[in-house]
Amino acid sequence: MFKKILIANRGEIAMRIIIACRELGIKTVAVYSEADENSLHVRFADEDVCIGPPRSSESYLNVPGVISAAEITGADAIHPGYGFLSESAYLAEVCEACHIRFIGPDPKVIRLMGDKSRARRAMKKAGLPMLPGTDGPVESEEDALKFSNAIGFPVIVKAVAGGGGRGMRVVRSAQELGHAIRTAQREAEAAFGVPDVYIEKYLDSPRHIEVQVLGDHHGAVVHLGERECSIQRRHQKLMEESPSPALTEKQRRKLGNMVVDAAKAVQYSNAGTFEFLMDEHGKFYFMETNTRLQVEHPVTELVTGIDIVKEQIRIAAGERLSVRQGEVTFNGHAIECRVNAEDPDTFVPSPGHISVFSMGGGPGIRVDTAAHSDCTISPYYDSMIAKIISYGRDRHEAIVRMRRALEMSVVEGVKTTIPMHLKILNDPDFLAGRMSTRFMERFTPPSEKKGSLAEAV
Amino acid sequence: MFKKILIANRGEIAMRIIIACRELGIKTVAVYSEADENSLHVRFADEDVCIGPPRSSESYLNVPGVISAAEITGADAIHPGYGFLSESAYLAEVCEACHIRFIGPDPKVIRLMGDKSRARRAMKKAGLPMLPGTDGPVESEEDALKFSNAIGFPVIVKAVAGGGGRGMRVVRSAQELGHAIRTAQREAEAAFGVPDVYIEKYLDSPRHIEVQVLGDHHGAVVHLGERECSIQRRHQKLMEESPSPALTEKQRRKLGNMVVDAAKAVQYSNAGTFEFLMDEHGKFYFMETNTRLQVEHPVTELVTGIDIVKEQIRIAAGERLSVRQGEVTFNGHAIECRVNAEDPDTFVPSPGHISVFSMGGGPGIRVDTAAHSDCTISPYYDSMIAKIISYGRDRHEAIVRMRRALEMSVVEGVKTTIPMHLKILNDPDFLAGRMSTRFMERFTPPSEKKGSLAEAV
Amino acid sequence: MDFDEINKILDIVREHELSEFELEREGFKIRIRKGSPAHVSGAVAAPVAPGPHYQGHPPTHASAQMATAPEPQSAASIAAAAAAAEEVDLAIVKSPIVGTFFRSSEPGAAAFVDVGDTVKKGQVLCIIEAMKLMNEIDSELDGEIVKVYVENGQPVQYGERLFAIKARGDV
Amino acid sequence: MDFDEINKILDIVREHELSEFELEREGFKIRIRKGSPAHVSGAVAAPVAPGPHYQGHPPTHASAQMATAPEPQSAASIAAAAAAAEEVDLAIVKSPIVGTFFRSSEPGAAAFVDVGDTVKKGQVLCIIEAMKLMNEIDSELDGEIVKVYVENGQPVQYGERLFAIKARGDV
Repeated sequence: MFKKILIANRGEIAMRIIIACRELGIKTVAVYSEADENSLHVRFADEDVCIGPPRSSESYLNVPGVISAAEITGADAIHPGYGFLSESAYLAEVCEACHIRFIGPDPKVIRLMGDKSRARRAMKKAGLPMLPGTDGPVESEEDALKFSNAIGFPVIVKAVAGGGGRGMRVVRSAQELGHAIRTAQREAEAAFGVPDVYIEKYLDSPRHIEVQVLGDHHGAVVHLGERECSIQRRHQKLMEESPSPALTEKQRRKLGNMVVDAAKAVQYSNAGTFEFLMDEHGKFYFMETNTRLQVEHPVTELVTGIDIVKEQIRIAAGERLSVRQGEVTFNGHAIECRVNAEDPDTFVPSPGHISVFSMGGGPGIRVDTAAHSDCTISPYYDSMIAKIISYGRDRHEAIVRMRRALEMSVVEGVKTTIPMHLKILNDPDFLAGRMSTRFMERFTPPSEKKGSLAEAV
Repeated sequence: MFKKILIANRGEIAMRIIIACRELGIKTVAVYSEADENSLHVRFADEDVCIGPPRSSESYLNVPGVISAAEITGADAIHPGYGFLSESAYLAEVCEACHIRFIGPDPKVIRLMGDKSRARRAMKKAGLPMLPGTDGPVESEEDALKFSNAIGFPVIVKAVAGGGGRGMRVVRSAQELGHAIRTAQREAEAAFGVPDVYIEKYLDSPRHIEVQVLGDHHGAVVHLGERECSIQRRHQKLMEESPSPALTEKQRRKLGNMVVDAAKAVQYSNAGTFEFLMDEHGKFYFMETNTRLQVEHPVTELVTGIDIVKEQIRIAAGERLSVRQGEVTFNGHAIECRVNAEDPDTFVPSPGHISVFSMGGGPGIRVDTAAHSDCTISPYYDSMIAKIISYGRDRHEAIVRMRRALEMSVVEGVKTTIPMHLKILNDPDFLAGRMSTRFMERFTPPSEKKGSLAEAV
Repeated sequence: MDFDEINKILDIVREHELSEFELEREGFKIRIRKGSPAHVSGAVAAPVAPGPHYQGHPPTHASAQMATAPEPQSAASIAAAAAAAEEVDLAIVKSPIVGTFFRSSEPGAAAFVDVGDTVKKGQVLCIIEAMKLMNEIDSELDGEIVKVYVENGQPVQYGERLFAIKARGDV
Repeated sequence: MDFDEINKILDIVREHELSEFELEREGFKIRIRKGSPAHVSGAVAAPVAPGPHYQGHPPTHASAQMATAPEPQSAASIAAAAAAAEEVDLAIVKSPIVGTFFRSSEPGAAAFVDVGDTVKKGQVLCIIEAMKLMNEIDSELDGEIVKVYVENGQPVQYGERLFAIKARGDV
C-alpha cells in the first residue's frame, strides 16, 4: 500500500480524499494555489505545497508543479479528484515516467475515452447501444429522409464540425426535413466553413442515467448500480440519486452487465462512469465515459456501502477488488444536492466571505464539504461549497430527510442554491420520479429559455 | 397520525425528535426553561412555550407545565425523549387523563419496570436469566457458604437496605466469606440501621449488552439486535456500538428472541431496551429495562436502517410496526461517541461559551447535536453536547472513520471528551473487541480508583 | 423619522453588522453604535466583546433574540433602558405557570380588576387555568393597575407579563 | 436620501469591504463604520477583536494563517509592516516553480552566487530542479546579494523566497 498520496485538487473532494487516506493510514500531501492558503485541505493534510498563483491554469492544472510537489515530498501516488487534471492522460503518463502511481485508469484508456468519436466506436464495438445516426455526412435529402424514417422522428440535424448549438435543427416530421438540412448546412458553412451535416435520433426528454464501475488490475470489473442525474441545468448536474426511480431490477442488471462487458473490453481499471440517455421507452443510448471519480459518487457509496475512494486507492496499489459482483448489494435510496454559492434564481455565482456555515445533520445525512464558518469562497474556482447527501430506506424517506436537512442548514454571507433544491424537492413531478434533462426548464427564468434547445442536445 | 407533537425535552434529543416530526410532516412544540431561550430546539420547532426557570425540577421536570403547554398549543401527543420525564409513569397517566398521547409504553408497564424488584420478578417469570442470589437475607454463615459454593465464587455480599457502595464486600474464596459477612453486617447496621445482607453472584469484568425492542399496540414485538455499552465510567456510558464484537449470530438470535418473549409477556409497547450483563462464558444476566428511547439508539438505526424515533411516533399513533422480525436485517457496524463538555482526564464539567463548533463529516459519519458555533453550554443540564456516530462495512471501518471524524472536529471555548475517545479508539484491547465495564479504569486518574469496586457493582 | 424608521435602520445595522451608523439631515440626526464599545475622547472604556449570538437564527425569533441580547452599550439597549425607565416605578406581575389567562371568575362575570382599579396585596388579579385547575393569581402589593398585557382567554407562558401595577407609595 | 439609497451605499461598503464611509452634502450627512470599533481622538488605543479566522486551524499553520489575515489594525499586521519596512529597499527573488533548490551547477562546484556578490540582470542565481529538468533562475536586476533564504538541496514551494538583492541604485 502507498505510504503517502498527493492530492492534486482542492475543496470538498480534496477533503474527501484526505479522509479516505486517513482511514487507510496513508499520509497526505495537499497542493494549493495562493488563493487557497487557508483552505481546509491544506490544514488537514500532513504536508502541503504551494504550487502556483490563484489561476487554475498556473496551479491546479500545472502538471510540472504537481509532479514536482510529489517529488519533493516523496509521495508515491497522486489522486487527481474530479475536474482539473483528473482526465489528463498527460498527467497519467508523466506519473508513469516518474514512477509515481496515478490513481485512475491507464493513460491509454483515458486517451481513448477522451476522444469522443473513438470512444463511441470502441463502445459500439463492445456492445453498448448508440443513438442511431448517419455514420458520415448526409449525401442527399433522399438518403436523409430514408434514414430518418427508418429511425423515426424526431431527428436532429447537426453540423459535423459543429459545436455551441450552431448548425443544429430538430426535425419532427418528414415535411420539415429538407428545409432543416438546407438551413443547417448554410449555418454550418457560415459558422465553420464546412457545410457537412449528419443526422441523429433526437430524444425529446431523455433521462440521464449513469453506471458506476470499478475495475482492478487483475481483470475484475464490477458495477455499483446506476445514478439518475436528470436534474441538470446547462449540462451541470444539480441533484443526483441512486437508484433511479425509472429502472426495474431487471433493467439495472442488464444495463450493469452490459457496462461491465464494455469496461472489460477496453481493460478498464479503477473507477469510472458510463453515461447514458434513456428514452421514454426505457431504451438506453451510450453518451460517454468519465474516466475519474464523479462529484455524485456518494449516493452510490450510501446504497452499496462501498467506499469508492478507498477502493480507488486500493486498486491503484495493486489490490484486488474487495467485492465480487454477487456481493454488491443495493439497500435504500440516496440523494445528493450540490449546494453552490450562487443566486438560486439566476445562478449567478456568489463568492465572498461565509460568516455562518452550519449544515443540517442527524439521521441519514452526510455532508461533504470544505467550507466552514468564517471561510472565504474565492471567485477563482467552482462555486460548489458543499454536498448534502441524504439516505433513507426508500426514496420518500431520502426526500423528506433531504428537505429538512436543507431547511435546517444555515449559510450567511453568500447566496446558495438551497432554495432551488427545496423547490425541486417539493415539485410533484420530482416526487413522482417523473424527470428528464429538461426538468429544470420550469424553474429557469424566461430570458434563459431561448437557446435551450441547443443546450438540451 | 398526530398533527402536533410537544417535545418535553431539550438539547440534541429534542432536535432528534423535531427532525423525526418534520420527516413525518407533523408540527412541533418546543418547551424550554429560561436558560434555553436561544437553544436550537426552540428555534427549529414550529411553536415554543417557556415552562419555567432554569432548574429542571421547575421546568423540564414540571409535569403541570408540560401538560399545560400541550393544552394551550393544542398538541395531541408528547414525546419525552430520554432523561427528565421519559420514565415518568405519572406523566404518562396524566397524559391519558388529558387525552394527550404519551409516546412511550403504557404507564402500567413503566411503573412495573421502574420498580426494580417487581421488574426482576416479572422478567424472571418471563424467562430472562437472572444473576443468582439469595432470595432474602443471609440466615447463617453455613447457609451462605453452601449457597456461595453452589453458585461459585466470586460472590458479593450486599446490604439489603444498601446503596452507595456501603455494606458491600466482594468475596473470592470460601475462607473469606464469614469475615466478609460479619464486616458487611456491621457496616450495614451502622449505615442503614439494618444489618441484613444478601449474597449475589459477582461478575468481575462483565460486558454491558442491551437489546433494543419495538412493540406496537397490536401485539407485535421485534428486536433490533444488541448494543455493546461496556465503555462506561461510573455507570455513565461513553461509547456504544452495534453489533457487539462478543456475540455470535446464534447468540444474537437467541438473546433477541428471549427478549421479544419477555416483552410480549408484559405487553410491552413502543421502544424499550433490555439491559444485560454478559460474563466471560457468554452467559447473560438481566439487569433492567429502560422504558424509553436511549441516547445510543442511533447505532441501532445505522445497522438496521430503521428510524426508531419515527417508529415510536407511528406506534403511538396506533400504526402497526413497519417491519416483521424476519425483515429486520443487520448490515455493517456502528459506533457512537458521546462528546461531553468535560475535562477529558478528570471528567469535570466544562460549561461555557462555544466559539467554534465544527464536527467532522464525510462518509459514514452522522452527527446528532444541538450545539453550534456561538452557543452556550449551560451548567444546569447534562454535559453532552454532541453524538458522533460512525458507520462502516465492518468494525474496523467504523473505528477508523470515528477516529478521523474526531480528529477533524473542532470545539473551542469548552473542553470536550474527544481526546478521551481517541485514547479509547487507539487502545489495543478496544481494537480487539476485548471490553468490560471495567475498561475505563485504565484511563481513570489514580485518585479515583479508590471505591471503584463499589462503582463497578 | 418615527420608530418604524428607526427600527428599519436598526435592522440595517444588524444585517450589515455595522459598528457605527450616523445620519444627519435638516433638523434631524441619528447616530448608532453597536457591538463593540464606543471610545470617546479621553475615556478609558473597557472593551466589551460582542454578544454571543447564533447568526443563523430563523427570522421569526429575530426580534426576540435582539431584545434579549446582552449588548450593554448598543443603541438597542439604550432604547431598552428608556423603556425600563418608564416602568421603573411599576411592578410587573408575571405568570408563574403556563396556562390560559382569564380576567374573571366565569364567562360573563365582571373582570377581577381593570386599568385604574386600586388593588390590595393578596387581592385576586386573574385566573390561570392549567390542567383544568383554576389558579388564582394574587397581587403582591397595594397599588393601581396601570396596564393589562394579556387578553382574556389567551394562553400565557411561564414568565409572561400579565399586569403592571403602580405601587401605592407612588399613587 | 431614503432607504433604497442607504442600502445602495451599504452594498458599496460591503462590496469594497470598507471599514468606514462618510458622505456629506447640503443638509445631509451619512457616516458608516463597520467591523472594528471606532477609535476617536484622544482615545486610549483599545484592544481589537481578532479577525474572523477559523479557530480550528491546526497549530502548524497558525502563523501562516495569521500573517495573511486581513487585520488592518492588529498587532500581527503591525509586525508585518515592520518587517516590510526592513526590506523596503530589497528585491526578493521568489521561486517561480516547485522543485529542489541548488546553488551550484553540480555537486562540488562553486555556488553561482553568495552573499556579498554583485550580480547583473540576467545572471544565473541558482537552479531549481523540477521533473528532472534544471531550471536556471536569473536575476531580474543588477545589485548585491544580501541574503540566501534556502539551503542547497532543499525543496522549495511556489512563491518561496530564495534571495534578497539590494538594487544597484542603493549600493
